[in-house]
Amino acid sequence: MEKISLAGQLIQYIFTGITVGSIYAMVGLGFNIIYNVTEIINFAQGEFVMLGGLFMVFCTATLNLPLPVAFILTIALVTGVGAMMERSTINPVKNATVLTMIIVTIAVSIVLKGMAMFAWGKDPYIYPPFSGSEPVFIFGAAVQTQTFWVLLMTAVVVVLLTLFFKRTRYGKAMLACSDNPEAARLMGINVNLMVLISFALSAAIGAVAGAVITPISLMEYDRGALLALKGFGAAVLGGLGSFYGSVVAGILMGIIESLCAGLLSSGYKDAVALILLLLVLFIRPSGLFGSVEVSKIKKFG
Amino acid sequence: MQKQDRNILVGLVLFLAIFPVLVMNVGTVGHYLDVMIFVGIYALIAMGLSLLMGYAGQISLGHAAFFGLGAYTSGILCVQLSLSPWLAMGAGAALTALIAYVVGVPSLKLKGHYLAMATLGFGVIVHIFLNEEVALTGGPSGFSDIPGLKLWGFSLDDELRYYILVWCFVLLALIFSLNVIHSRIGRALRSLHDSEVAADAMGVETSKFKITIFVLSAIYASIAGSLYTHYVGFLSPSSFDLFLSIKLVMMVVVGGMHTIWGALVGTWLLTFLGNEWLHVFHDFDILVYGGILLGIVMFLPGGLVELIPRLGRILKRT
Amino acid sequence: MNSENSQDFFRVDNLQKSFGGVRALKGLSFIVAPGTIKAVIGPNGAGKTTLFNLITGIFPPSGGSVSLNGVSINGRKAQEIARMGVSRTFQNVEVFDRMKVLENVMVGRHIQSRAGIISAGLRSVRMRREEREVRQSAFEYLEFVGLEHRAEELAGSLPLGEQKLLEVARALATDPEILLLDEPAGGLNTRETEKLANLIHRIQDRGITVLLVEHDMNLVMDISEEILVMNFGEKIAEGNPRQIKDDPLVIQAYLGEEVDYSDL
Amino acid sequence: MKIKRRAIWITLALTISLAFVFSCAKEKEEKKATTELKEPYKVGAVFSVTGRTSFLGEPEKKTAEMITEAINNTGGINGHPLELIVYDDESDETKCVLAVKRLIKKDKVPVIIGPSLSGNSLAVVKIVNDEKVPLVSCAASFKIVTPVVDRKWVFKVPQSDSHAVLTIFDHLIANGKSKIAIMSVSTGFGASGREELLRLAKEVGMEIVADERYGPKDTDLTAQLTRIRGTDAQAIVNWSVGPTQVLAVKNWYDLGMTTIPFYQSHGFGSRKNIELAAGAAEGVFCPLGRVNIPDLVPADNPQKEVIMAYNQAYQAKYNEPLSSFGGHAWDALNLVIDALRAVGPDSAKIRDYLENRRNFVGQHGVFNFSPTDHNGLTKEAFEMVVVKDGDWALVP
Repeated sequence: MEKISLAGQLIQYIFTGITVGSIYAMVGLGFNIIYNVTEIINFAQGEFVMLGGLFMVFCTATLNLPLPVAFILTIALVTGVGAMMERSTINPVKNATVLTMIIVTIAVSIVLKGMAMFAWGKDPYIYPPFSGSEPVFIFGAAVQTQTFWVLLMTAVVVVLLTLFFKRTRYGKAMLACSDNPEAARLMGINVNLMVLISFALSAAIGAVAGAVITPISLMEYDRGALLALKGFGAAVLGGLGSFYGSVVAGILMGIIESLCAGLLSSGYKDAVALILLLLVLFIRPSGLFGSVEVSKIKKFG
Repeated sequence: MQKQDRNILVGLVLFLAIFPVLVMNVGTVGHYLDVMIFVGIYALIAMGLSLLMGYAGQISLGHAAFFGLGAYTSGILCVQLSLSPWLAMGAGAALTALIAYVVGVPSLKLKGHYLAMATLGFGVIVHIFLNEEVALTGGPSGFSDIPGLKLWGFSLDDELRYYILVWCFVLLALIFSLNVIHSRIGRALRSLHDSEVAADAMGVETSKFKITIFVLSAIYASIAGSLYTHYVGFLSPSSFDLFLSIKLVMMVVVGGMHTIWGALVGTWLLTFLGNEWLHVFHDFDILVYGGILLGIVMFLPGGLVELIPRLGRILKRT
Repeated sequence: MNSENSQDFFRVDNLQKSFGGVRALKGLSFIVAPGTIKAVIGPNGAGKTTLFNLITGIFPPSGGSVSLNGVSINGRKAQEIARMGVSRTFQNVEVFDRMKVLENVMVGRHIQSRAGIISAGLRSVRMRREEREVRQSAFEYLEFVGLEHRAEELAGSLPLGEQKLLEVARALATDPEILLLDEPAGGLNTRETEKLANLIHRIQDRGITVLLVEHDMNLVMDISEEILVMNFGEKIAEGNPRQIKDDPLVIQAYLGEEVDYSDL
Repeated sequence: MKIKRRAIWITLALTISLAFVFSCAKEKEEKKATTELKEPYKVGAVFSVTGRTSFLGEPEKKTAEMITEAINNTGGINGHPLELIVYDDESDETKCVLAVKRLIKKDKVPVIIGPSLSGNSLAVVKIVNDEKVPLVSCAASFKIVTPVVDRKWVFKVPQSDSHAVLTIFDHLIANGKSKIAIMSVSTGFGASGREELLRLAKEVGMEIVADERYGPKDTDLTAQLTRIRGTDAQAIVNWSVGPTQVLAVKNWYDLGMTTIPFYQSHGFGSRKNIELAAGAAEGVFCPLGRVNIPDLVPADNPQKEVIMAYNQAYQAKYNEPLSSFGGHAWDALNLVIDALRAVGPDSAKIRDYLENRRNFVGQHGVFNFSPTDHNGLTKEAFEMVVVKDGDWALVP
């Protein structure tokens, strides 16, 4: 076959980067929703993605459900897991420091991982892409059709989230909680419920990410932690609390990684992305789009 | 040192002295001495983290990196330059301190989750470095045949001797830490927790002490790394990954991060749970481990050390 | 103490501060003569606490300057200002709750001691001597404010009045040239206030200049040599207690309220 | 709130105690099965049953347990039942060190099989040498048994990476290819393969035009492959295990790079991988031990019989396809049983026996150990196979 031109390579890298980055972005969004309401960084976020992929396997391969039904059922199931997690582990704990709550989420992620191991074993799983497995060629770059599904779903998630927070009563109430939980409580907002919704919503987004990425990248029970790390990176780089920030930062991280793997050194690609992240933090201590003032108000530890 | 601390310390030393006698001749627990060596090694790191988290109020998700830097410096200097292991340990500590300082100055300006991310990122970068610099570190396959430690011609290769050595280090670090806690530095750090404005108004140099403690904790981790290297005799990057960093933080939190004793309790419990006691559960162990952890952090947010006064009260009542 | 030129001891020049668009201080100037007691009074929101926060470096001024012994201190970090000899107490008590009373005062001795991490960790001879001295002098400051019997208790467990005294002891422990007391009598009963007046006099006797913000007019009139009256971030009067009592502007500032000194 | 709290406590306590009782019962049951007349022979095993490389340890553990059960049902070793003690090192070196020490100190086993990983094996080499307990490793790196003078008590059964690399190079040279791109995962397995690829390429005059790496949990390898597309590589050799090797094949296929032949390491030896690649693996070459391709082994091959027997027994018991890693456990445990049968449970005698064992027919080859070779295999232990119609086929 012919050698690919440099331009073709670049396009390929960017497409790959956007695809992978979209997943980081969605994980980052999940982090942000919970963080905004509770200030907790939910380290089980990666497990939601893992569960999204594996529940899809269960729905499509085991139950033989048609794709759209399986997709919706998966989201519903993972949302349930998220809600259950909040009710059983976050809600009962009162007066704990934020750090303790983070450790709680780490413990939950271990438990979820263990459960997934029992349900699905340790092998990776895959199911066919949503629409055909033949790649499309754009300027010499081969793009899997599933990539478009990933991009589409990211866009849908972002649009729906925006509508939710701008237009609905619950969304507005959640934003109020994020600004000042005490004031929100005084205004008669059920903060308890908002926390529950934030976990359910994050789980749902994680499920979408898991469901669309599995046909590209496979999925197995212990994939969650690394995805959580990247997503956390995206959330912090974008500035905690900023939804658009984490989307932009997630995609940016994906592209940097991919360009670095292609042009510099594939072994150091994660390191380069992280070094850039650290440099950004040292120069702008609240991330690219984070507000310095907000980060000062938030309590920690 | 406070009287209470001194009493606990004496109790600990007695326990450490009796422990080998108790377990060594009992077949089913004879290898507990080995586990205790690893408890000691991890306790050394956890104590530094406890100072950092409980007293300086800073989180680090990158301490496995300092552990790894100490271990690798020791290993590389001993094998490639045939340096004395003790010198290498010192060199490792010095190098780690330097790196901790360089990383600490910009990082400790960050707050909360941003600091967590920065230290986490640093840890992952070091891990990648250990993986990729094959010529220097042996890469993912690691490198082996690192010599053991010797002291005045005595080879410290049997468990009992190494147990004594490791726990001597732990006790020294413990006493050092307790002294620091009860000095003007410890007071300054504690005052910071209660009221940062007031501490500032008293002239306490907040950022200077945060960095000092960060560097101190890195040095503890580095020495732990050197002790690990010479005991296991083999190094590979997978022993120094992000998950170890997280586990170390969990040890501190599970034990109770507001006192340095919590770090010892947490390390002891998690090491024995992870390496020993959960084996009876076979494949279930990950679930049980997660469950125990969850139970402790949910119901004892102050850590296991919270139980001790409670137990005391119950005992008094009966 | 440098008293050659009393104009230069402590000087505030055209000090300004705005938060967002709100101007909390609009160019305030005054001096404090060494060894005196000066009070700052004014209705709530007049900018008194803001003034203290600017002097002690909690936030930087938007304009103007503060100087001590001719050296400018504005814009420096709070810790540096403390080292230069300015110490303070807080309106909403800021004791270190979870530390013992004595330890609280020992933190006050922080800048007067120097043990680094190594000598602290190794408990070197020098460090132990220093630690003894710190403990000793901290105890003396506790005795000075009359809290020695509480030395081993947790600061958070003290009643408010004693916490205020503790703050004074802690502030004195830094060996300040000028001590800023932010509403020291707030929440105290009459007897406690009397003791406080006595304490402030004794502080003055040690050669320490005192600048205080206070609402209790009896106390202010009783102890201060000079009074500065503020309203809406501006100085409206300055002088000795007698002058202030008769100043029409001061009375006007409190218009609508009874002109009763205890309520001023 | 109070009641809720108590409920959670109780559930937690119940779960834990139930699990405890369950596992104790399980242990007892196992014990019962092995109480026979004569004193049991103990064999220790350390596998990575859980953790990031559980795909190695799980079939190994299953295989070892299956063999133990079979031998105890047929009268044991010279009448002694075999007691297999398996510990899981969770793919973690520290845990592996502790597990091996526990086997030696607590369980007092005369011989140990495993660990599954090269890194873990290297981490315990010093211990078994000091304690003088023979260890038959199930990990591939040649470092585990080189230099033999320092590794007197250590043996290993998997083929070395160099054997696989040489088999691939032979095939490349036979097809007139001289420029290759290599890809490797940054784990012990990948790094060891990469080292051998770079070293042996020099020896046989193969030019390496790209040397790409990736992490074991990477979700996409398109960037690495695209970079290779920009070179004039005539073939790609990928060295990894786990999901990334499927990912590599899928991305290679999706990028339309099928005109550049793709070689996998011997870690690809599981049919599951072909299934996961869903058609993308067609035409992929890989060197495999014969145990992976029982049906393809010619009837006259000495290994045919043992391979067919193992294959049938494993499928019957676990109802899942065989992986080559289970074969390593088979080789290790059967070598040990062979030694126990001959010399009894004496560490030194077992070591000497193993060192001089010739013509041992195993799953991964015919072993010929010697005082200078504690692996006992050559590159003949591999067959080059190709994926054809969703299954393995011998390369003609």
